[in-house]
Amino acid sequence: MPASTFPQLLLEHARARPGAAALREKEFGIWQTLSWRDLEALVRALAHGLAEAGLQPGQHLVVIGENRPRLSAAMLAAQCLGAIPVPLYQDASAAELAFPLAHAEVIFAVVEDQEQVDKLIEVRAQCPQLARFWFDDGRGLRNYREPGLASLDALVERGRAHAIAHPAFLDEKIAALSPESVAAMFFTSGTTGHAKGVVHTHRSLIDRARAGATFDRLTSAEEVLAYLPQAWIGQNIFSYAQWLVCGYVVNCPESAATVSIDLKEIGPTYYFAPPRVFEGLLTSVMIRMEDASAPKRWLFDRAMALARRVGPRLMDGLPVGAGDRFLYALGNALVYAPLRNTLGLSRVRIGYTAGEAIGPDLFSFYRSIGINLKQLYGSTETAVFVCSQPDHEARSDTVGVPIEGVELQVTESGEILVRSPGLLKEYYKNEAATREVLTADGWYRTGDAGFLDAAGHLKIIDRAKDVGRIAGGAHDGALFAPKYVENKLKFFPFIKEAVAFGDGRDKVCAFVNIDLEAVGNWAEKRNLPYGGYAELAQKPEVYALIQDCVQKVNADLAADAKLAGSQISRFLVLHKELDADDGELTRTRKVRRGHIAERYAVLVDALYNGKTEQFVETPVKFEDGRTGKVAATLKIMDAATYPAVEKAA
Amino acid sequence: MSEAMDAPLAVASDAETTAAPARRIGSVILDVKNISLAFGGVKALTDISFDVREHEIRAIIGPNGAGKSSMLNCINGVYQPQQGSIALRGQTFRHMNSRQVAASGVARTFQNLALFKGMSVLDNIMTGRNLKMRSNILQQAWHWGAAAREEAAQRRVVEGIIDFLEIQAYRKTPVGTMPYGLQKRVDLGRALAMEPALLLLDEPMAGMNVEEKQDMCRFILDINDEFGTTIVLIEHDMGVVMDISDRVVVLDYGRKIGDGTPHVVRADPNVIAAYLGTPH
Amino acid sequence: MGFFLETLLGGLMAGMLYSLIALGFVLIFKASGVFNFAQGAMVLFAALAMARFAEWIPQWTGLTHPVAATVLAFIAAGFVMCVLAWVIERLVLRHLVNQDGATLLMATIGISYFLEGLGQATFGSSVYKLDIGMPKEPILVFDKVFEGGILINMEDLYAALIAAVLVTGLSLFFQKTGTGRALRAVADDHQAAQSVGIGLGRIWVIVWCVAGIAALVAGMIWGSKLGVQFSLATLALRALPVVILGGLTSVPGAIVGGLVIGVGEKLSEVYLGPLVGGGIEIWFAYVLALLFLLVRPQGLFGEKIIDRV
Amino acid sequence: MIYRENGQFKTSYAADQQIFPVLQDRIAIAVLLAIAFVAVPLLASDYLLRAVLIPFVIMSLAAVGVNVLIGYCGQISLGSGAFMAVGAYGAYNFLVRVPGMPLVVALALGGLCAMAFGVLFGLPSLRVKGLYLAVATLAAQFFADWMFLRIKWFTLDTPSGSAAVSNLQFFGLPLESDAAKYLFCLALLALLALGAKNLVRGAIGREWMAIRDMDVAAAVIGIRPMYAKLTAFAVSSFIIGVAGALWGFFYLGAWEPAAFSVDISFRLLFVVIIGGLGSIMGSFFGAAFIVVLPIALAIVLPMIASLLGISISTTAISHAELMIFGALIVAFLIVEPHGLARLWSTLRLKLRLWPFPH
Repeated sequence: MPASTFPQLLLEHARARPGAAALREKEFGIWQTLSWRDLEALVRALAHGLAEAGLQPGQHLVVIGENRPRLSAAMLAAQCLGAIPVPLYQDASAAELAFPLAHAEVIFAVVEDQEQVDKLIEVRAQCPQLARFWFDDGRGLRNYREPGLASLDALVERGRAHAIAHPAFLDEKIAALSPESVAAMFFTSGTTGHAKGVVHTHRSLIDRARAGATFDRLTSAEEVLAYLPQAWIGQNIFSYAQWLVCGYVVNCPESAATVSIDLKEIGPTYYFAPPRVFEGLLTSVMIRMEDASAPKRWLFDRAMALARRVGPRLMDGLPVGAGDRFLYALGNALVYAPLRNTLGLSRVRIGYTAGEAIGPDLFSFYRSIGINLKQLYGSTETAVFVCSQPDHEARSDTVGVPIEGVELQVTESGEILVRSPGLLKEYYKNEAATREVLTADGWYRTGDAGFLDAAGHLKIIDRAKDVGRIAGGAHDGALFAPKYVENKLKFFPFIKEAVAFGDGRDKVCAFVNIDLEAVGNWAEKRNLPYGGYAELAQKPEVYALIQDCVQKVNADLAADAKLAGSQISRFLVLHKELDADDGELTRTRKVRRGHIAERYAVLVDALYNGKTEQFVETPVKFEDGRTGKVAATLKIMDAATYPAVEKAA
Repeated sequence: MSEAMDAPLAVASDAETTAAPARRIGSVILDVKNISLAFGGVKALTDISFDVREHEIRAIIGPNGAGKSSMLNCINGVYQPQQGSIALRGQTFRHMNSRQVAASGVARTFQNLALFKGMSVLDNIMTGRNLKMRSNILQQAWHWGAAAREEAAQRRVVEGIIDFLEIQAYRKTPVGTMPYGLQKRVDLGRALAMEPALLLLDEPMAGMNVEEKQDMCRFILDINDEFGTTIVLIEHDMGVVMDISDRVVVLDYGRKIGDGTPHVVRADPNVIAAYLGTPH
Repeated sequence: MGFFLETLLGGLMAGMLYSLIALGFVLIFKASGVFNFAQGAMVLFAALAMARFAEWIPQWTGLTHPVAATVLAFIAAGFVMCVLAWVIERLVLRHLVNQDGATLLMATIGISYFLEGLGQATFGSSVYKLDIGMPKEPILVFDKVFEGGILINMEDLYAALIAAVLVTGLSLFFQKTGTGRALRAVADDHQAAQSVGIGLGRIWVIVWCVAGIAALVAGMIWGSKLGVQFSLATLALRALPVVILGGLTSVPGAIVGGLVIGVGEKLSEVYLGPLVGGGIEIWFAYVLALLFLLVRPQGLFGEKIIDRV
Repeated sequence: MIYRENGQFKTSYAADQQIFPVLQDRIAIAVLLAIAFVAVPLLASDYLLRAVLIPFVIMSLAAVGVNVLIGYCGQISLGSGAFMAVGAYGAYNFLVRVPGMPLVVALALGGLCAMAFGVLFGLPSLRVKGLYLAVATLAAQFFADWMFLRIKWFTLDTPSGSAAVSNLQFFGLPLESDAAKYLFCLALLALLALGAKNLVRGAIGREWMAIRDMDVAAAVIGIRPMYAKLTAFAVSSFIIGVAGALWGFFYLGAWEPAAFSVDISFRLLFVVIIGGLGSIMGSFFGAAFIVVLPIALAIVLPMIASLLGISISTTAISHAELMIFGALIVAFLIVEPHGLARLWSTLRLKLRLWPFPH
C-alpha cells in the first residue's frame, strides 16, 4: 500500500534512495545538495524541535519566505506532528499578514530572514498569540532581543537533543497520521474581500499530485526550479506535493536577482509559470533581438515565421511536409534550440502555464520553438489538477480534458462544477463560504464560465460573475468578457496590464498599463526623452502606439461575432503601475477589476462621458510601507472599432 | 550542504545565545601620535594625533585636500611619515611597509577605485585571501591536493563575502564592466576578504547616488556589527558620516581642528568655519 | 698615457654620435611619451635614402658636382624623413593617444620592422658606399708634448663636430624657441597643452621630423664610415643605454650619457676586453646602464616618479 | 550556437573552477588533443612536421613563457631570446658533458639555468618599470649574445660558438624521425602549458595580475611585489629556456648564438601581442600565426607577382614579410590590443548567447 501522507512519502524516499538528491539550493556560488537521507534527518530534528517547543496536532505553523530547503523541511516537520503548515506570501505587508495570523490562531512561525522577522514583530500587537518564531538566515538579526525569536539552527539543536530523549516519539506520530487529516492550508487572496483559508487533507493533495504525475508520466528524474511563492498552490503542488510523490529534485535559486541565471544552469525538465512570466520572457527575447545585426534579425524572423507555420503542427504530431520538416530541423539547429538554451528551457519535457488564460500568440510562440508548453485548469480549492492538456492536444483557447478522477458539469448559467478527490475539505472557519462553493452532493462551484468543446476540451471564457452584457449602444445585449479582452491586449509586449469595463454600459472602455521596459526601449530607439513612468505613459507617441494595439485587438474581436461587442471604443494609459501593494492586483497579479473601478471612479466616468483628459489623484503604498499620493492628468483616446464579421456558416 | 556549514564568515545566527560581541566599544586599537608628513616642501600633515577604539566607527572628515587620504596612506604604510609614531594594538611602528601592515590585520579601500581591472569580481576578492594562502608554486602548477583544497576553501570564504555584499549576480563578470556603485562594493569585498581587525575606508560614498549611499552605509554598519570590525572612514561631506560614526576627527589643511562625537563636532565653531570656508 | 688619451678622445667622439641618437629618443619621449624603438630603423632608413639619392640624383639630373649632389641627396632624404614622420603620426600615434608606455613601445617596434622592410625594399638591401667628402687620413697631434703623440682620426673628429653642432642646435631649439617651449608644455601635461591650444598632432609631427633629421645625420656619418648596411639599425640600439643613463626626459642627460657611454665602451673594450675575450662593448654599455638603474631608477637627470594612490 | 548549457550546474567548487567548465568546450579540447597526438603524427608529411608543426609547437611553448611575464605580470621583456639561448646552451652542456645524462633531465636543467639567468636580469624590475625595464632586459639579450660567442667554454671551444646534438633519445626510444620529435615537443608543451594555466588561474596568478593591474593596491592587500615579479620571471624564463633547448635540439639540430638573437625576442613579443596578452590560448594562436605567415607569404606573394607579370625575389619576400609583421603589430595594438585570443573569446561568447547579440 503506497504511502498516503507526506511524512510517509519522505520516509519512503529516504529508505528507497537515501543518497539521491532531494533538494538543491544555489548558495555560495554552487548548488548545495541535500539528499533524501539528509532531508529526513533535518526534518526529524525540526519536528522534534517544534514538538518540544509545544506545537500540537491541528495547530498551524506559518511559513514565510522565498523557497528555501529548510522552509520546506519545516513544513514537512509540522506535518509529521499532525500540525498544519500555512505558507504565506513573502511579499505581503505586515498589515496583510495580520489577518491570516489572527484568523488561523497562529502560535508558531518559521520565516526566512530579517525582513520577515521585522514584519512579524510589527504585527505581534494584533496577534498576541504568536508565541515563537524562527528564522533561517540570521543576517542582521544578531542583536535582536525579541522574546520567542530564535534561529532554525537553535531549533535543530534542541530537536536533536529532544530526539535522543524521545527516540520513538516521532515515528509514532507519523504512524498515527491519517490521510484524512489536514495537510496544509492555503490562503486564497481572492479577487474580492478577505482571504479565505483553503483546507486540504493529505489525501486530496497527494491524490491530485499523483493524478497529475501519471497524466504526464513524471519520474524521479525530473528537475524543477522552485522560484514562485510556496503560498501559491501551483508552486506548492509542483515543488512540494508532486516532489514528494515523484521524488524528483527541487532546486532553489540563489536570489531573486539570479533566477534567470539559475534557470539556465539547472535547465528544468518540468517547468511551470503563470502567463506573465512567459510574457516577460518573450518581451525580453524581442527586445534583445532588436539589437541584433541585420542578417541575424533576418535569419531569426524567417525562422520564426517558419516556426509559427509548422512548429505547432509538429508539436501536435500533425502531418508536415518533408520540405518543411527539413527547414524546421535547420531552424532548430540555427535558432530554436539555441534560443531554448539561452532561455534555460532546453530540457523542458513538460511545461505548464496556469493561473490565468494565456494569449494565443504567446502560447503558440513557445510551442512553435519546440517547448512542450501546455495549459492546465484548476484552483486552490481543487488542488490544481482538474483539466490538463495531453501532449499533442495543446490549444491556447482551451484548458484540456478532465483528468483521472475528475467529473465536470456545466450549469445552464454556464458555470463549471467540479467533483474530484482533490476538492478542499472546507474554508477554514468559514461555514458560509464553504456552503457557497460546495454543494450537498459534493460538487464544487468553480465560478468560471465555460463549456466543453466538441473534442471534449474545456474552454473557459471568463469568471462567471464577470461575464457581462453590453446595455444599449450599437451592440446592445452583446456578450462582454472582460478578461478575454484584457488578455488580448496584454499579449502586446508594450502592454503590461489592462482593465476593461463595459458590463451594463453602452460600450467597452479600458485602462492600460504600459510595460516600462518595452516601451522605454521603444522610446529610446526613437530618442524620445522621458523623466519617468508617469511621463512616458502620457507621451502622445506612446498613446499612438497603444491605440494601434487596441485597434488590432478590436479587429480580432470583430472577427468573432459572439465577441464583436467587446471591442474597445475608448482607452487611457494609467500614470502608475497597478500594484498588489495598493490592492489593485492580487498577490498572483490578477487585476481586481471591482476595486480598480472604485479607486479610479473619476477615470471610468471620464471615459464614458467623453472627456478627452482627466485629473486623478491616488494614494499609493511604497515598498518601505510608507504611503503617499500620486496625481496626474491623463489623456483619453478613442479607438476605431469594426463591424462584426459574420462567419460564413 | 556540507560546504555551506563551515564558513569562517558565516554569521553565528543564534540570537538567543550570542551575547552580542560586536558594538561594544573596546580598548584603543590604533593610536596615532604627532604624525607629520611632507612631500618635498609641501606639508601634507602637521602633528596629527588621534586614537581609534576597538569595534568603533571612526570618521576622519575634512574639506578636499585636508590631508585625509595622506593620513590613511600613513596608517597603512604607503607613505612613511617624517615624524610621529603609529601604534597598532600597542605595538608602535615608524616604518612598516604595506605588507607588514596588511599582515597585522589592517585592510583598506580606495577613493578612486583601485580594482584589478583585468580580473573578475571573484578573482579580485580572492586576491584579498592571498595572505591566507600557503600552498607553494609547484603544488599550484599541478593543482595538487593541498593547492586545490586551499583554493576551494578560500573560494568558500569569498563566496560568503559575495553573498554578504549581494553581488551574486556578478560573480564572474570582469570588474571593469560593472557600474561604479558595484565596483565600490567589490573594492570593499576585497578588503573584507582579509578579515581585517581594522578597516580603512577612503571616501566609500564618493560619487554615489542617494540609494547607493544608503546601501553602503548599511554595509558599513553590518560589517561593524556582524564581524565586530573596527572601521576608520574618510568622507569629505559631513552628512552621511555623522549618522553612522561613533567619533569624528576633523582635518583642515593638514591640521586637526576637531575631534569628538558627531554632535560635539557639528557644534564646533572651527569645524563650521572650515566647512563654510570651503565650497562643495 | 698618449694611448689612454687617444682612446678617451675616440670614446668622446663616438659618444657625440650616441648623444645625437639619444637626443632623438629624448625629444620624442618628452613630447609624446613614446619610447621610440624605431630610432634605429630610422637611422638605417635615412642612411639608405641618403646613399641612394646621392647615387641617383646625378643620374636623373645629370649634374656632376659631387657636393651639390650630396646636398641635394641630403635634402631629399630629409624630406623623406619628414613625410615619414607625418605618416607615422597619422596612421599610428593619433590612434594610440593616452595608451600606456608599454603599448606605445611595442608599436614602435612594429614601426621599426616596417621601416627596415620598406627601406630595404625601396632602396635595396646590399651595402652602399656613402662619400660625404670627409677626410680619411688621420693626423698626429701633441707629438711635441709627449713622444708618440695622439693619433686623431679626422673623420671621427668631423663627425663628432657635426654631431656636436646639431646637438647644441637641437638643445637650443628645445630650450629657447616657442615651438621648443610648446614641446615642453606638451611633454609636461597633454591635457593642459591641448587646452592652451597646442595641437598635439602638429607637435608630434615636428618632433618626429627632428628625430628623423637626427637619424639622418647619424646615419650619414656612420654610413660614410662603415658603409650603409643593415647593421646600422642595430648600431642605434647601442644608444639605448645612453638614454637610460641620462634619463628619458633630459636633454643634457642625453648628451652627458652619450659621452659617458662612448668613453666607457672604448675604455672597457681596450682595458677590459682582452681579459674576457673582447667584443664586450656590445653589452658593456647596457650592463653599465643596468647597474646604474638599480641605484637611480630615473637616470642621471630624469625626474623622480611618485606613485599616488 | 553549438552550446547547450542547460543542466550543466556545478555542485562543487572543484567542478566550478575547472579549466573548461562547459561540457562542449571539454569535448572540443578532447577532440583537438586526439587529433594533435594521434591523427597528425600518422598523417602529416615530414615537410609539414619539420617546417610548420615542430616550430609551431616550440614557439607556442616559448610564447606561453613570455605571456606569463608580459601578459600576466605586465613586465615587458625583450630578453626572451637570451633566455632561450641560456636554456639551449645549458641543456646542451649538461647533455654532452655529463655522460649518460637523460634528455628530459638535461632539458629541465637547461630550463633551470634560464630561470637563474632570468631572475638575475629580473632584479631591475624591482626598481624600474615599463620602458626602463624593457631596455634593462635588452641587456640580458646582448650579454647572452656576447657570452656564447666569446666564452668558448660554453660551446666546447667550437669555432663561432656553434653547437650540435645528435641521436637524441627518450628513455631508449630514439627521437630521430620528425614524428617522434614532434610528439616529444608536443607532450612537453601540453605538460608545461597545463602547468602555466594552473598557475595563472591560481593564487600566484592572481598576484601577478594584481601587480600588473594596480601594483599599489596589490601591495596594500599584502602582495609582495618582489616575490610576485621574481616568480613571474622565474616561471617565465624556465619555460622559455626549455623552449630554447627544444628549438636548438629538435628544430635547428645545430645552431650558433645568432640563432637566439634579439630578433627572436622581438618575434616572441609579436607572438604574444598578436596572440593575446594575458591568455595562454592566445600564445598558441600567435605562434601559429607567426609560423604560418612567412610560409604563406612565400607561396602567395610570388603568385600575386606573377599575376602582375613581375618576378619577385626571395629577399623582396623577406622584406615584404618584415613590413607585414610590422604593420600587423601596429594594427593589432590599435584595433584589438588583446589580440586573437580576444577575438576568439568574443566569438565564443556570441555562440553561447546565440541568437541574442548580447
